[in-house]
Amino acid sequence: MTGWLHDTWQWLLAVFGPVALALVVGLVAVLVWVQVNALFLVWLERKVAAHIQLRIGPKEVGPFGLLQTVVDGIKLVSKELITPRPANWVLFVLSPLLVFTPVLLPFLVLPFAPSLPLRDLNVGLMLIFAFSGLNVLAILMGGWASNNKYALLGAIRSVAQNVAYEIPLLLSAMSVVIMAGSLRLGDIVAAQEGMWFVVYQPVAAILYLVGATAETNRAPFDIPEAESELVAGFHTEYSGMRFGLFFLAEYTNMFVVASVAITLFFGGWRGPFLPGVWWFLLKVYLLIFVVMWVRWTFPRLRFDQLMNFAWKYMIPIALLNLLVTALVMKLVG
Amino acid sequence: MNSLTVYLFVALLLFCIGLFGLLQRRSLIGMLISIELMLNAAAINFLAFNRFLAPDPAVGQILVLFVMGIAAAEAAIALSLILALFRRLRSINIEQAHDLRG
Amino acid sequence: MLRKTLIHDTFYLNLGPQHPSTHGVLRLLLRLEGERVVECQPVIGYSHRGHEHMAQNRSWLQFLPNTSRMDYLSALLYNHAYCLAVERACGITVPPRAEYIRVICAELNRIASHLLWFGAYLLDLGAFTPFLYAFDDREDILAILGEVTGSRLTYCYCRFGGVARDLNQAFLDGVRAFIPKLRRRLKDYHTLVSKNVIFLNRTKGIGVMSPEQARDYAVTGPNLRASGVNYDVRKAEPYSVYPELDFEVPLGEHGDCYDRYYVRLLEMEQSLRIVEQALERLPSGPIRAAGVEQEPAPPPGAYHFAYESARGQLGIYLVSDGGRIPVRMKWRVPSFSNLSVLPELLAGTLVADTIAILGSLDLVIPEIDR
Amino acid sequence: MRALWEYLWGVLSGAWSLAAGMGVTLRYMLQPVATVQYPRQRLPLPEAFRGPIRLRAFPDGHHCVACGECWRTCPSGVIKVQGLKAQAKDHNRARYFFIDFSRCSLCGLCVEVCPQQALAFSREYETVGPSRYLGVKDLIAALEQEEVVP
Amino acid sequence: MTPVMAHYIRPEVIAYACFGLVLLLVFAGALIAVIPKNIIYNVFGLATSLIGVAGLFIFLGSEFLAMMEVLIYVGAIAIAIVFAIMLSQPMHLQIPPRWRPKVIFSLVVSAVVFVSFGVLVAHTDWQAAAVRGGSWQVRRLGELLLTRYELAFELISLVLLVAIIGAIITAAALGRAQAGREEEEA
Amino acid sequence: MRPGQVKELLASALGVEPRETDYAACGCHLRLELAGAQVVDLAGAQVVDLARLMKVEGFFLEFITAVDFDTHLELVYSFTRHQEPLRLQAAVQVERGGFAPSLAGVFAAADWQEREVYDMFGIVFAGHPNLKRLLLPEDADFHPLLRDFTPRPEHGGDVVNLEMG
Repeated sequence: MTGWLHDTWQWLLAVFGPVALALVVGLVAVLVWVQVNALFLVWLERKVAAHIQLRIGPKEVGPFGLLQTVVDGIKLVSKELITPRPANWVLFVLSPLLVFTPVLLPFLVLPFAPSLPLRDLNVGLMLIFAFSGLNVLAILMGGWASNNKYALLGAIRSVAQNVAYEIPLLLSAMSVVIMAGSLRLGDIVAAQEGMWFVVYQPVAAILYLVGATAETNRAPFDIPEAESELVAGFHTEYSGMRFGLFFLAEYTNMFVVASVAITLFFGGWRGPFLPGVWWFLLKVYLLIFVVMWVRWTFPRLRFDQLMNFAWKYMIPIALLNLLVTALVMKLVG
Repeated sequence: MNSLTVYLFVALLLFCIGLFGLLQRRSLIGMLISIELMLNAAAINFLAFNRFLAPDPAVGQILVLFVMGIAAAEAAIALSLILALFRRLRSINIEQAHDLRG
Repeated sequence: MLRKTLIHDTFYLNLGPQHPSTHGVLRLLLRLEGERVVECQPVIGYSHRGHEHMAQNRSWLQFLPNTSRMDYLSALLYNHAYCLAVERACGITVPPRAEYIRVICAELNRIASHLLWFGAYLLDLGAFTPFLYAFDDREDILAILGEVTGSRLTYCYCRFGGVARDLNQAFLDGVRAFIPKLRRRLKDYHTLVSKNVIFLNRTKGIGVMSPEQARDYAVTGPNLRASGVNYDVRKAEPYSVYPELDFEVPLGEHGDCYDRYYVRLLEMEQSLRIVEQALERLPSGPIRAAGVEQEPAPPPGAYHFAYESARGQLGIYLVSDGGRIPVRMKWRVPSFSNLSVLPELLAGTLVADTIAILGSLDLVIPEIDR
Repeated sequence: MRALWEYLWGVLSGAWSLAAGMGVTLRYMLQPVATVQYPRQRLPLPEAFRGPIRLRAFPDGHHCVACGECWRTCPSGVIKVQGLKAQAKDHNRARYFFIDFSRCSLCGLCVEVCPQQALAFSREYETVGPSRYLGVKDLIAALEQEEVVP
Repeated sequence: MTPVMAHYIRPEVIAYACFGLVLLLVFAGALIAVIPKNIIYNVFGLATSLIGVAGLFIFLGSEFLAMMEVLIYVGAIAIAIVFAIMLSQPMHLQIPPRWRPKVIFSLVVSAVVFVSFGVLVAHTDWQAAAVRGGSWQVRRLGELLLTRYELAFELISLVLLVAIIGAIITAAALGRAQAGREEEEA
Repeated sequence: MRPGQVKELLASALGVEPRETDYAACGCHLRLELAGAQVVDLAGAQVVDLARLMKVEGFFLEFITAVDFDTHLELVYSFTRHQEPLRLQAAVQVERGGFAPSLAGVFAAADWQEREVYDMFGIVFAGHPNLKRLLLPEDADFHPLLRDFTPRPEHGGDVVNLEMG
């Protein structure tokens, strides 16, 4: 059996060459991982929500209802794709694809384990932040193309919120960069050998988490999708797998954001006994659990309060934190 | 791919597309978009010269950074002007802006 | 030229009749300037079933099931009010045990109604979890009431001169277990919601209703008391056995959404106190007045009866000609007046606040439409 | 200075209120669930449960004498009873007792007014059907069938 | 077992393919940014083109700048433009038809510019500097920014700050003046 | 404030004589009947004056409704106070399809209440700012609470029909 597998691998390697093969294998791995992760996260979200609310949650399909999301996915795929007549067809169809693409790119640099990032770029952190911005453009596109008041309002709010919260996000990440002295994610993890950065940078960590929650449009910052005001926000008009792609992107984005938080503040793959990958995933899912816990606890902010919160509280505190970090680093050495 | 001339021609073509857009557009935002294209063409030139000719490889990058800074400032100002203009004229067509006098 | 090209930035938004946060079929026609509400025009009547017309076409007894269907969230209170009104008109004296049973059930129903409002209000504000906690508590009440009334929503439990069934042990045990449980829950609600900084920001200072405004629009119930006016029909025009029971009327200060919320939470505690006391004093005896005919008919004349429902002053105006069928039965429902003040509260607020204010008034639309 | 202090106090107290709220939800998460998994588990019906009405079964069949009191009292007018006399001296005895359950509001007034106590609430609650016309039932036929089946 | 495909899919080939793709992005994006009348398409074209430019920056060896390009241009400027469009809602207004002579004139001008500069570029013999440093690191960039180019850096920051404040004031104050005038008229 | 005081006040200010009724039996302390020929000219003004006075005295308008007595309609206004149990009901006779003065300028609550009465009984309130249908559809051409109204199929809903063998 293994001999056969090995032979096939050798043949593939010989035919396609190592570079192409690595690309294809990497891409397939990322895509599969994204799907599995989203399926698991949706299940986790439903379970967490259910237990917080004294319910059981999905339990019928598969053990502990684990396959419920798969079934839901099948349902989504089999649904009709509806394009509203007044919608702008090109952008309407493009938007879900575009929203999904940028969330895949960070997987290029995420350090799951010491040897596991596909390519440990020296500007890895910048890459992640740069492409999270693209996401916003796609949302705006989808909201505008739907030609629906609710969708457009949702999209506009989403973008205003993302732009506002990206600033404290970047600033708090920068204070870690100052401490690690590098934008390379591998270096940042390496710099946390003695102590996790969350110990030195608790304020930045909290700011990052709050900003990340806002960036992923999750409660209490889910204004763009506030169902009591805006029905479903920018994806009001989407159905079937197009909606599914938005969903997938949201959960993948959550994973990416949590991974970055783990890398920046919680020592990345570091941990005793277990191999690095396990520690990394464990920490990421723990953090995601916390984010879900937050979501199912709080009411929603009002939109102007949300912007106020970003500009009045998060950005000044992040700036101050950055300043203090720079000063201390200068004085210490 | 690895010669200066290729990049210079790419930048030139981009610049000319931008120029064409700038001249033929009537809407302010369209012109702003064209200007961004032209600025980027300049940025490509900076980096290409820096890559192939300059003594210190960091200088060109810094210039490009400055270009981006300027572009951001310009976009902010231009957009606020467009918005203000729109509030008064309900149009973003440049030809109607002469109504602003008086 | 310039003037011609000016267009006002106003547009109309239809909130409802099918909107997630109007809770029933209410349509609000909002004129907006940006995200600010300039004018609000509520459009009602989507679930008008003509209860008052039905009243003119059926006997006094036959109308009894209808009372559960106006405000289905506090059906027992309406049931109770109708029976009291007819009994007063006919001069029927209800045995004390029956009256205590009615008050216990009515107060439990009032708590259930407030709990549902609490959950739904937080759902409007984007918090999903308190909704399910509230439903968990409400479920207990429904199960308890189901033990004696046999039904969970449209009880039809009170009869002229008494109640349909006596209390059983399951009911008494259920209530005794429920009271401390809800007390603990209320504490949790205060930690989870009342002190939550996001919730405070969403509700404090929003939708302020002055006492004068409230009187002008005849607003009653918790909405009025949140503005600081001490008016509770149970105290102002005591009926049933309320004069024998010791409870307070919680008051607000500012009349904003938060006060309306808080008054209701405090009222739940007071209702618990009433239930506790009534259970203690529950006398023994018959549950139906002796010698009351199956279908009594009030003597000719006009009668009025005021009752404190979960949402405010419920008024029943009866006109009888001594016959089997009423001449006229007017239901003065509290939500009707409470909704009529909404346009005044909404003017100049943000759309997001519209939801918060609308929710804080605790409207049951079928009650308004009747 | 005062403003700064208030600002900081706002941040801290706000953060504390949020943390306290999260404590509450965490506590609830560790509590047992409150829901019942319906088709598998069922709650016991309350003693007073008001299902659709049925005729009470007595050794000699039902006791309905077709007096029509329920028919007249029913607010929704969904009951129709017809009776016959076997012999001139006998009591009237119901032959048909039709009720349209699709319009019945389960108020129970018919049970209450029945002078013979011939009516009772059933304990059925899974009464969904594909058509509203299936709601029209003859209670006497149902009673006879019931007697045959066991 | 012949290494057929491997012969064609070598790193250089992939690099060439990528370069072609990047060029396609740049020019297709630029054309979309300029030609369609629908202004929303223009912005998305601009974004596409700028992502392509970011790719060119990577080919030119500066990954940092590529990321900055995406972050600032696509993530901020393009979004700001889309925002301005949506706030000013020009979708509801009729798009004025192009004035043909103007288009032809613009085409001619840009073609002339292209040809003249093209000739210039093609016929110049570019001289590389005699001594060349080799540090492409981001750290070096930062050091230079805070030493040799400090003044310029501060100046740019100041310009940006002034621009932002100016933008806010322009948008807000003009709006308020407008609202005031409307009230007067009404 | 006691019913007697209100009675005196009304007598002195408006020259009307409310009747004291048995609160325990009919839930109302004072009842004021304005009848007959006064309706159109005199009572019209009197109701508005009454409402103004009531407002000054701290009453609120509980409800406005009408009762159809076949020969005429009786318009009922109910006022009560927050402070103590004191309810005054004023009954005004109006002919079918007749006019009554609007209180919308005095009590904001009257706006909707009058619209409902118009909707159900067809009494037109003179001076009402927005007298449109409230609960019924805007194009309804009937007044359902009048006693001679019988629902027809086009009014919606179905007719109970139990013709079964």
